[in-house]
This record gives sequence, C-alpha cells and structure tokens, in this order.
Amino acid sequence: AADSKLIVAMLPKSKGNAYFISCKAGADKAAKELGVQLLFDGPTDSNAAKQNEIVENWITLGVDVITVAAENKEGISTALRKAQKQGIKVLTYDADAMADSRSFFVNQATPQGIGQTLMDEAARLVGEEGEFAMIVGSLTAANQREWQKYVEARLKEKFPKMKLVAVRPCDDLKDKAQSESTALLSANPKLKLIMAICSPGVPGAAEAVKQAGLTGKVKVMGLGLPNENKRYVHAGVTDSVILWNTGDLGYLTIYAGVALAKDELKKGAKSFKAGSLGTFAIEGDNILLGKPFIFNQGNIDQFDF
Amino acid sequence: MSSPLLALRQLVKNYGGVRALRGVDFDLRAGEVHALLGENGAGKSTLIKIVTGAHAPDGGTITLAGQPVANLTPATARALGIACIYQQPALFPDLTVAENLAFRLDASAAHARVDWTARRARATSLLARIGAAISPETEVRALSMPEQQLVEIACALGSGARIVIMDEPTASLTQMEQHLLYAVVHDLRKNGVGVIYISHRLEEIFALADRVTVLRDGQSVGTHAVGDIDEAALIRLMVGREVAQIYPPAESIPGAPVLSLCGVGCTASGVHDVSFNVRAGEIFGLGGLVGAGRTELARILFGLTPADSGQITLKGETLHLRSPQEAVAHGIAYVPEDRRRHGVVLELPIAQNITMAVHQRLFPTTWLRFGAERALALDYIRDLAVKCAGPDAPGGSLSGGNQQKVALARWLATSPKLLILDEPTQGVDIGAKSEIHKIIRRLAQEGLAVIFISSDLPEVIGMSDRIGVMAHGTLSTILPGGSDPHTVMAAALGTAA
Amino acid sequence: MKRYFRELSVVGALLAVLLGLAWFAPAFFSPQPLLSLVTREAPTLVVACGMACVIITRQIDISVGSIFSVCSVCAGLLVARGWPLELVLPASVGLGALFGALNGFLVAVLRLPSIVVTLATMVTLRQGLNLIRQGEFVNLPDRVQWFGLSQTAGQLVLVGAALGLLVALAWAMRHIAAGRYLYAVGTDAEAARLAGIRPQLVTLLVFVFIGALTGLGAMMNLAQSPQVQPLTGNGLELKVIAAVVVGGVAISGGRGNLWGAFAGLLLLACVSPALTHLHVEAYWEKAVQGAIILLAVVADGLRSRQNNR
Amino acid sequence: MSPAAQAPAISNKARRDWRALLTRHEMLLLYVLIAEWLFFYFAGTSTNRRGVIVGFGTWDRQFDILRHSCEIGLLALALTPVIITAGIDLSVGSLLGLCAILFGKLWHDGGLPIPVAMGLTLGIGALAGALNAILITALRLPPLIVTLGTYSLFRGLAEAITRGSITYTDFPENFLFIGQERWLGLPTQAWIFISVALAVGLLLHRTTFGRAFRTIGLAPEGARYAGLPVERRLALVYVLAGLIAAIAAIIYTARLGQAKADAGTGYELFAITAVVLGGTSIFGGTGTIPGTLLGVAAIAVLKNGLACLPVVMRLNAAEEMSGLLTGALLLVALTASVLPKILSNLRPRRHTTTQSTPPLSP
Ligand SMILES: Nc1ncnc2c1ncn2[C@@H]1O[C@H](COP(=O)(O)OP(=O)(O)OP(=O)(O)O)[C@@H](O)[C@H]1O
Ligand SMILES: Nc1ncnc2c1ncn2[C@@H]1O[C@H](COP(=O)(O)OP(=O)(O)OP(=O)(O)O)[C@@H](O)[C@H]1O
Ligand SMILES: [Mg+2]
Ligand SMILES: [Mg+2]
Repeated sequence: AADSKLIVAMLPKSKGNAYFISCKAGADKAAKELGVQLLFDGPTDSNAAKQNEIVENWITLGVDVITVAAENKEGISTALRKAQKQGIKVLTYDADAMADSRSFFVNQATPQGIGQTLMDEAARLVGEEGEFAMIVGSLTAANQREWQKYVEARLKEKFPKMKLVAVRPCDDLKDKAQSESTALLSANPKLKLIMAICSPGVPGAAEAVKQAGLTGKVKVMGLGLPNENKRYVHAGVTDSVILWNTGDLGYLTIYAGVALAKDELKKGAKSFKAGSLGTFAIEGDNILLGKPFIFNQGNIDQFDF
Repeated sequence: MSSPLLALRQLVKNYGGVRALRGVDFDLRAGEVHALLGENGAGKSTLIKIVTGAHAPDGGTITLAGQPVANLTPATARALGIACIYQQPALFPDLTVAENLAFRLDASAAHARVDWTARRARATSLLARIGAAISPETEVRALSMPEQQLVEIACALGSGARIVIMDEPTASLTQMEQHLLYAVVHDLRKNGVGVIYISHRLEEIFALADRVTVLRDGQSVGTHAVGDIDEAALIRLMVGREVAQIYPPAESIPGAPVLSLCGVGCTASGVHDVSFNVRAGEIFGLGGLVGAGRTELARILFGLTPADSGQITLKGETLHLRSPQEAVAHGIAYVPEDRRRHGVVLELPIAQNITMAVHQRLFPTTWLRFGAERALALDYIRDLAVKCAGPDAPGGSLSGGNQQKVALARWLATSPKLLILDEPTQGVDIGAKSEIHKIIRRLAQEGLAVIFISSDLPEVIGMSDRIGVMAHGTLSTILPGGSDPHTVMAAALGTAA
Repeated sequence: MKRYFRELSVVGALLAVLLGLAWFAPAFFSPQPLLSLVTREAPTLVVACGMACVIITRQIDISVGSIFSVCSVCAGLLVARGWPLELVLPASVGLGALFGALNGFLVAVLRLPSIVVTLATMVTLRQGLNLIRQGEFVNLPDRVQWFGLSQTAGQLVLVGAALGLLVALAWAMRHIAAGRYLYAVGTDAEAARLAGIRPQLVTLLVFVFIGALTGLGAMMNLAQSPQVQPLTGNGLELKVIAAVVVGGVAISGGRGNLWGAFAGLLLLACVSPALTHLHVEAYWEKAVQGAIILLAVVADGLRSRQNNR
Repeated sequence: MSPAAQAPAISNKARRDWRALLTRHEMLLLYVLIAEWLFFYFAGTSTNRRGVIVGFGTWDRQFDILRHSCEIGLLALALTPVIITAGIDLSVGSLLGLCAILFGKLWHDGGLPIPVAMGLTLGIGALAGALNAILITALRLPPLIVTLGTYSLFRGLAEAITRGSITYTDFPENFLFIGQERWLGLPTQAWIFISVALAVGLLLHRTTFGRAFRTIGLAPEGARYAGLPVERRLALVYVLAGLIAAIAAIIYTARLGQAKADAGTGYELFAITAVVLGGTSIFGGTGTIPGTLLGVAAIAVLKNGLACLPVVMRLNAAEEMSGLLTGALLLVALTASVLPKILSNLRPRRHTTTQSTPPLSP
C-alpha cells in the first residue's frame, strides 16, 4: 500500500497515432483533476496481439481500472473478462469489446456515425456528385475497415451520383500517402475529392493535391489532428478535418473509469457528470460523448493538439 | 655485382603449429633466373608470400638491393618492384582480364582516375606479347585454368618489376603455352630482372634457371649453379634419402578386377577416353603433372561431376554415378586432395569427422549413439595411430598428417570396395607420410582396391603396383610399379622418352 | 552487351511496364504528377546508391531505414529551431555518417556479421526514436520546402541532384580507383589484400558512405514537405535492398552496378502507381512486389545455371 | 597406442570441458537471464492498494510471459536449424500471417472441421517452406534474397486473399482453449511449444539430421565430399521452418481468437534476434536449441519485466525500451563473443594467416 492513488490504465489502439495522443491529453487532464495515476500504453502499430499482452500485464500489475480501445473485439475480450474476475473495472472507449467483458462503453460515435459523418461531409464538399478516392492506414486495420464499410454503405444509400473509385493504403506513412494520392490524381482525372481516414493520410493527400496544383479543385478531407493539418486548412487545400473532440473522449473515459472504481457509477444509471464537461447521457451501457467534431478554417486555430 | 637484388636471412614462419620456414637464406641477383625447388610443403610458397608482403615473417630479415625492409605489405612490395604469379591464381573472377591486370600492375591512389582505354590497350598488348588469344574484355571466371595462368604471366611481364616471382606457373599449362612462358622469362632476364622460379619439373629448371636453391622441410639445403649439378643430385637434395627404400613392398598378388573404366569422359571437366581397371588388393597409382586431370577423374568416379561418356563398372555392376551419395552407396570412397576444405571439417570433433560417411550404418534409426560413435572413433584413432587429445578434439587441432589420417579413417569406416586417395601425403611430414604409406599398403593387402593419386613422382612409383600416367585429361599409358622415373615423367609430359 | 544482360533485362522489364502503361493508362505520363512521383523516389535513389556499394562490397545494411528516420527528425528539429539549411545539411549527413561509422567499426574492425550488426542498430535506433518522439510530427518553417524555390524548380533540383549523384557515383564506381576497390573487396577480400588494397578500411568507409548518403537522402526528403513524420524511414531498408538486388547487384558481392540498381528501383517504384492507374485493387500490391523480386532472382539463377553448364 | 595411455589425456580434457561449460555462451546467457529475472522480481513487484501482490513476481505474470513468447519462440525454433546451415528465412513472419488466414478461411468459408483445417494449414506451411527450399537448393539462390521475395509474396497473398479486410473470428471454445486456457498447470500452447522445442532439439542434437545441418553450415563442400545429401537436408530445414510457422499461426489464431492478414508482422526480426542472442552463429555451424530458448526467454523477460517497472510505466514506453535494450543486448553479446579473439589478436606475435593489418617488423 505504498501508493494509495487509484491506478487507471488506458489502452489506445496505437500509441503513435495522433488521434490517441490527443486522447491522452484529455485523459491526463482528468487524471490530474481526480488525483489518480494514469498508465497509458499501447502498441506502436495497431496490433491486436500486443494489446492483449499489455492488458494481461496490467492485470498482474493490479491496476484498478482498465480502459480499452479494442483493436479486435474477440481477442481482447478474454483478457478483459479475466481482469473483471480479478476485481478490475473495465471500460471500453473508441472501439467496443464484447458487452459482457466490460461495464460501460464510452461511445464517442459509433463507427456508423463516423462513416456517415465522413460521407455526408464529403458529399457536401463536392455537391453530392463526382468521383472520390480513399486513403487508409493499412488494409488490415480493423477500425478503419469498419469506418470504410459505413462510408460505402452511406454512399450507396444516399449519394447515387458519387463514386468511390479507389482505396489505397499508406502504411501509416505520410510520404506514402502523398505518393499514392499523386498516382490517384493522375489516374483519375475526374477525381473530386480525397478522403483520408488515417491521420498521417490527410496531410499526405493534401501535399499531393497542393503539388499537383489542384488546390480547391480536388478537395481533401478526412480524420486527423488539427496541428498536423492547420497549414493545409489555412492554405485552402484541406477543407475539413473530422475528429471527435478526442481530448474530451479521453477526459470522459477517465472520469467514468474513476467513478466506476469508486462505485459512483453503477449499471442502469441514466446520466453521468464528468467534471468540467458537464453531464452526459447514458443509453443502456453506452455513455454517449456526442457528435464528431468538424475542424475547418473557421475554428481550427482554437485547438492545439 | 655489388649487393644482390634480394637477400633473405634466417626467415622463420610458423602457421599455428606448422613450422613452414625454419631459418631460410636466399639470394637473388639482377638478371638471373633463380629456381626454388623442394617437395610439397617444403615451404616454397610460404617464402614467396613473405617476399610479396602477403604474410609477415615470424623472424629474419629481408634486404632489397642493400636496403633492409621491414613491414612489407602487398602494396609496399609492389612499390618496391616485386611482382608475383601466385600458385593459386589470385585473380578476381568477376572482373575482366583488363581490370585484373590493372589491379596487379597499378599502384594508383584511391582517388586516381581509371583509364579504361589505356587499361584495355595495355592488356591487349601484354596478352599479345605473350601470344595469348584472350580478349581483355572477358571476365576471368569465363577463362579456363591455363588461360588464367596466362593472365598471371601477363601480369608478371607487364609489372616492370625488378623482381618477378613465379610459383609453379606451368602447373596447368599445355606445351604450347609453356613455350610462351619460356619466352617471357628469357625476355625478363635480358632486361636485368631477377626471376624466382618455382617448379616441380626438373627439365624446366635445367632449361631456364641459372641457379637453383633446394628447400627441405622449411630449410635451405643448398644453392647451386645449374651447370654444376645433375638431376639425380637435385632429387637427392630434395628428398634427402634414397627413394626406393622407404616404401612398403607388396606381398600378395592382386585378385579379380574391382573397377573397370571404359572410355570414360566428362566434357565439363576436360577428362576424356580413360580406360583401365583396378584389381582387388592392388594399388593403382595415378601419376602426372599437376592439372593433368587426375582429380577430375576421381571426381567423376565419386559422382561429383557425373561422366557423360564411357562406362564405369564396379564388381560387374555398371554404374551411373550422379552424386557422392550414390558412389558411397556402391562402396566407393574418396579422400579428396584439399584436406582443409573437403577432407576434414576443422571445427567438428574428430569422432564426428570419422563417422560422417557412415551415419546410415552406425545410426540406422537416425538416432545418434554417442557411445558407439566414440567407440568407432577410438578404434580408428588407435588403429591409424592418430595423435590427438581424444575423439572430442576438433579436427583443426591436428597436424596435417593426422588430419589426413582422420580423413582416411572416415572412409575406411565405410568398408569400401574401392578407395581413391588424392594426394594423401601432400603437406604431410616425412614420419606421418611413411605411416600413411604403410596403412595404404596394409589396406591393399587386406584386399581393397586402391587408386593412389600423387604428384610426388618417387612416391607414386614406389607405392603403386601399376602406374597410370595421365596427361592432358586422358590416360596416356600404364606402367608397372617401380618403373624408371624418367619413363614416367616422359609419359606425363606427353613426349616420348 | 552480354556482360550487362542482367541490367538490360531489368531495363527491358521496366520498359515493358512503361509501354503497358502508355497503352492502357497514358495519364500516367502527365508531366506534373510524374515529376512529383519521381521526386518522391529521389531520396530512395540516393540511399539505394549507397546500398549498392555496400552489397557490392559483400556486406549488407538493414539499418538505413532507422538512420533515415533519425536524421530526418534531427534535421527537422534543427530547422525548426532556426538553423539555416546550409548548416543542417552537413549536420544531417554527418549524423548519418556517424551511425554508418558505428556499423562499419563493428563490421570491419570487430569482424561481426553485418546483417546482425545492422539489425541491432536498426532496432535500437528505431525504438530510441519512438521513445523520444512518440510518433509526433515535426512541423517545419515554410522556407524549408523546396529550399525556398518554386515547387517545380525545387523538384527539378532534387531530381537533378539525385540523378547527378547517381551519374557521378556510377562514373566513379567505374572510373575512379576507389570505386574498383569495392568490387575487388566484394569479389575476394584476400586477393584484394594481395593486390595492395586494405579490405577492412574499404568496408569501414563503405558503411560511413551509406550512412552519409542516408543523411543526405533524409535532407532531400525533408525538403519535400512541410512536416517530418518520425516513421518516415520505416521499410526503407527492404525497399532499397530489393531494388538493388532486382537491379542485378549480387548479394554475394562483386557484381552489379548503380545503373542496374536504378532500373530496379524504378521498376519496383512503378508497381504501386501502375496498379493505381490500371485500377487494380491495392491488396495485390505486396504480392506483385514479391513476385517481381522472386522472378528477378529466379531468372538470374536459371541463367547462371545455364552458364555453369 | 593403448587405451590406458590415452585415458589421462581424455580425463584431463574432461576437466577442462567442465570449466569451458561454465563459460559457454549458453551459460553466460543463463546468468544474464537470472540477473534480469531477479532484477525485475525485486524492482517490478509490489503490493497494490488492496494489499495484493502484483507485478512481475506473480505466477500469473510468469505464465503470461510464457504464453506470449510461444509464437516468436516457435519461429526462433524454426530458424535455428536454418541459421545453423548458414541460411536465413525472412519469410516466417509473413508465412505465419498467410497460414493464419488460410486456416481461418478453410474453417470459416470452407466449412471444414477445425482438426482438418489445422492439418491442411500445416500442409500449406510445409508447402510454402518447400517453395523456399526449391528456389534455394535447386536454383542455388541465396536464401536471403529468396526469402526476402517470399516475405513480400506471402504477406501479399494473405492480404490479397482477405482483400485486407476479412477477419475470421468466432472460433469455437475448444479451439480457443489452445491459446487462452491452461492445461495441466501451464498455458495450453506452452505444451505445444515445449513439444516442438523438444522435437527440434532432438532432431538437431540427437539425430544424424542435426549432424548434417551443422556440417553443411560449417563446410557445404566438405559435406558434399562426405557423401551427405546436402540438397535434401537443406530443403528439409526450410520445409520444417514452414511447418513450424504454420503451427505458430494456429497458436496465434487461438490466442487472439482471430485470423487476420497482419498476423505475425515483424516477428521474423524478433525470432532472428533471439536465435543470434542464443549463440547461433549467423555464419552457420554452431548453435543449440537450449541457447535459442534462453535467447527467447531473455528477450521475453526483458520485454515483460520492463512493462512492470514503475519508471517505465510512467514513461509509457515499455515497448520502445524493450526494443532499445534488446538491440543493445544483441550488440553487447556479439561484441563479447569476439572480444577474446580481438584481445588475443592484439598480442604482439601472431600466427594467424589471414590478418590484414600491416605486419609487425621482424
Ligand atoms: N595458410 C596456412 N595455414 C596453415 N598451414 C599452412 C598454410 N599455408 C601453408 N601451410 C603449411 O606450411 C607448409 C609449407 O607450405 P608451402 O605452401 O609453403 O609449401 P610449398 O613448398 O609451396 O608446397 P607445394 O609444392 O605443395 O606448393 C606446409 O606444411 C603447409 O601445409
Ligand atoms: N580441359 C580443362 N578445361 C578446364 N579446366 C581444366 C581442364 N583441365 C584441367 N582443368 C582444371 O585444372 C585444375 C587442375 O586439374 P586436376 O585437379 O584434375 O589436375 P590433377 O592432375 O589432379 O592435379 P593436382 O595435382 O592439382 O591434383 C582443375 O581445377 C580443373 O578443373
Ligand atoms: Mg606451393
Ligand atoms: Mg589433383
């Protein structure tokens, strides 16, 4: 009992990913406010096997709360159940695991919500017609595959005049995203928009469009971080960058986790108050963060992460 | 003549335990051809490597034109005007002839410009001067052994060196190319160059050299003007003993033929039309000059380079050997000439080296039986009197002769029908040599058919029941054991005696 | 001609791909995108030149990707801190050379196998960088991109620099004595020693050289975009090794040249955009890359078998 | 020579062997492992808020370490014979991925029962190994390049077959048992790992096959001249590597409950590192299975132990630190292995023949 602080562990899908870095910023803030110790660790690349290893390590470390953005629903759940059996509280955020392996899911937006927002925003940018292409991190990253699936579903359902002409991977490398986008631009002269759903992809695509001299003619949008995209947004290359307020996601997750550990948050609760962010609705076992956030020229300078 | 071009005093060189040179003195004058003579392993090549800076001596002094030199490296040796044709061509197989010549001839700075036109021109003229029909643009790997040797000779010619060393330059040359070489040597001598000439062929020495120094067991046993000494005296100096005495005599009469060759040949290795047979209990010697194709023939018989013509019959069964495994399965054993690369795996224990070829018989279930292995190894260690710390000592810890015994033991363990020995006593000291001779004779006595390849003329004459002499890839004649060395040499040279 | 069969066959394959593209997807040849694509390969080409030298010397260096990343990030941080490019360039080259010297020391002086040594330095550098940067981008001031030139001018400068380097090195490999030393050492270090070359020194220097070129490549990459991603060199080692080998440089040393490596690099670099232009699904890319590498080595193997017959 | 005359020499030798044994690479590695373990035991174990002992020094943690090392351990076992023959196989990690998704596909899309799918997967692994083997032995191509090609090819096929996206999940409980539960006190897959280690160990150290591998690694030509079937033995080594990669793929799938095209990415590097750390020479000829196991253990303990250290946890850098330290450990081990030779070379009089530094004056 050397250190009587609560220990809350937070597992991102991939540690280097800017998305989760910003998430951690919010989490750090919450941890400070609540006076708990935050462990933040994850694979450097999205890797289900490593996630399991980290969770199991935390179990033997005897942390109080484990919060997880699951790379793989099935794989991680066994480990999470094991954690629960040892009296560790388990929350998921960003991407859910099996319902019985955690108490709550902090739902920042369902993959469906993300897919829809991405597609709707894309459609809005190009006036609901024309060709577009996607840049993904890797062909095997599960969350991105899911977002892509809902993007395509929304496309089919809502925007018959738009066409997804290609999906190219960039291995989470900005430089590769740029080469891929360059090739996409010349291979598809009618291309209206590039949508990048991994954070290095957005600046990569933007740089390609800029170099091709197509600024404004081909729109760039996607999931990314304000700081990585500011210069392109200001230059008018990138139109919108979509993100949940990931800082808030981290903040809310930590608050919920601590409340859970202190038995202040119980099954069946209808709402939850998280520090300075105010109250959030709970639907079943989903704590809802709210809609994704869209950064554009008007608001991007207000954020620094 | 004031001071000699090159003076070596009390040179000592050890390779691990082997004492290759034990205090050699040697002089070379300008404008002379000084032959260096000695048995295999006498230390000739070692001496040369010290003069060219390839190896550092462990003791002694080198004086060049009166100036003592220390810290000789290949680069400084070249700068001092020493050029060499190594026994094993030290050429770069991936590079062209022109470039190989340049590497050997130019001591340019690292940043110097390479003038390809000049290189080609020089290569063309050098090759033309020695009369070789080789394009300077061919890669050396595409050249035959004799052609590579010609390139080496061109190096020597073009070096403009004060001292040119030739280590068995004629080893793999044909008659015609030999004459080209002689012309080069004469040319060099005329220009005041000092030539050190190493050869096992005595007639060459008499034709070319002014003086001759004989090395024996790492020591110089005398320097003579060529006019003052005859062949017999030279051989006595080299061997230091009477030739005939030391070979164990045959005591039984050979039995039925074990191996018969009929017109065997292999285009890839240049062997053709070889026919002879070997009988049980017989030692069939294969003599000839280095490069005559004896090893290649042995490789054919061992399935390493499959024959593409003729017929090989072993105990009445016609064989089509395509791999060593097949040869071993048929009871053929081959102790190769390159002991360190092929004969013994230096890093492995003696026991494993001995049992390597009998895995299937010794370990029928593929499970190793260490006890049985050790017992077998100990048997042979005792039987062949291998001097070692035990069966677990690595092969590399043995002296050359004992390594050779281990290589022999490996094949004896297979209880072969035919044993091929390729230079089994090369680089082996006198004592071990006669032990090996006794073992071979004993094996023959026990009914084994033995093919005995040796470049050591007295040895092959003394050991063999019959001697097949090879020249230029084929068997030129078969002579009875104990024949006159001159007859054998004449057959080896392909000239009538 | 026969001597350059291998290089020519790669060039042939490259031409076939380009012809196919000209037929089925002429848009590939629109000048601006093509220039952008080629510019992106310029740093890779520089590193590939170094790799060709290393492999010709019968060594290998799999730490170039990590060195590339480290140099990129360090150079980026220096630039962001306001250092002038004239100082950052030598700093980056020097840093790369330093890492190369470490590899070279371990390989040449301690005589450790280069594949293991550079594996160890690769892992160490990569993880060290991860530890310090945690994946965070380095944002660069605007003056850096294209060295303050216009985009096209900048791209032309970079491509020109890479090609110039290639030509100069290819020339030097053939026409300067030191270049020939690499071949000599790679073919037979002992024979090289007998010919008066110092193989250990050559080995050490060739590692320093590839390190320096990697540092240079990192700078050429830095100049192409306003941000540096710490992962930027990931996978670079396999890319350049594959390119060099496909281009006919023998892994056993002593054979091959930079032009072949260049053709190999272009061939492999073409695959991805070609698939995009031919509208082939992206998931075939790695398989096609692997097949090309295998085809190249198999063709080589078959040919050398024939020659040995 | 009589046996009696030889006896003293041999027993003398045995005594020297005993001292040599204690300073063997494997023993040194064992000391490192023990030191590592003790360090983490004391620095990485603590009592938590609820008074429970947690961290490195718990049985759970030890079992987890074992569980997590099985796949890389298997690949290291596969690579040990390969490297002993002076070869290399870079494709094992990619093959793990390919086998994993083919296993998933056979079971899920093919509707085959799990055991049949397993059997077929092992066959596929062996076949893929055979592809390497054919290219390496029949065409005499360098293993590094061949397996660099198949490294890309196998991963590429895995992606192409699943179009990158398909993930096979919902495996039955009794299959997941292999990867997630314990059997007879140990994680189930540990038993498979131990069996494979035993099998490869026996093959390598107790059969004529292992003898042949070593001989080929030390002297390929010498092996040919000794009548050993060099090509067949080499082929066997690569086929075996493929087979073991397939076993690793099945265990991986069972541990995660999913089969996806990215399975095993980068594992080959860890496996090679473990093998080399374990004392196998990359030039071939030497190396042992105990050494490899110790190498795997040293890396696994380092990696997992670091994750239990408070200071590393605060830095959120377990993975980076372990990568960093593994690389450093490898460099140190390599340098240590040549240090005696270097030091003896520095002595003034030298008898070696291949030194290329300028000779000293006589
Ligand atoms: N690199 C080496 N390592 C160990 N021993 C060696 C080495 N080179 C030569 N020897 C040994 O040194 C002795 C002298 O060898 P050297 O090559 O000088 O003989 P040689 O007179 O040239 O014989 P040959 O006529 O066969 O060429 C031999 O016993 C040989 O085995
Ligand atoms: N006609 C030929 N064409 C190509 N190479 C040849 C030819 N004849 C001989 N050689 C090569 O010359 C070398 C010497 O030949 P080989 O070893 O058969 O001769 P040897 O009589 O056994 O002499 P040694 O005393 O060296 O054993 C071999 O490497 C062989 O490949
Ligand atoms: Mg000699
Ligand atoms: Mg011979």
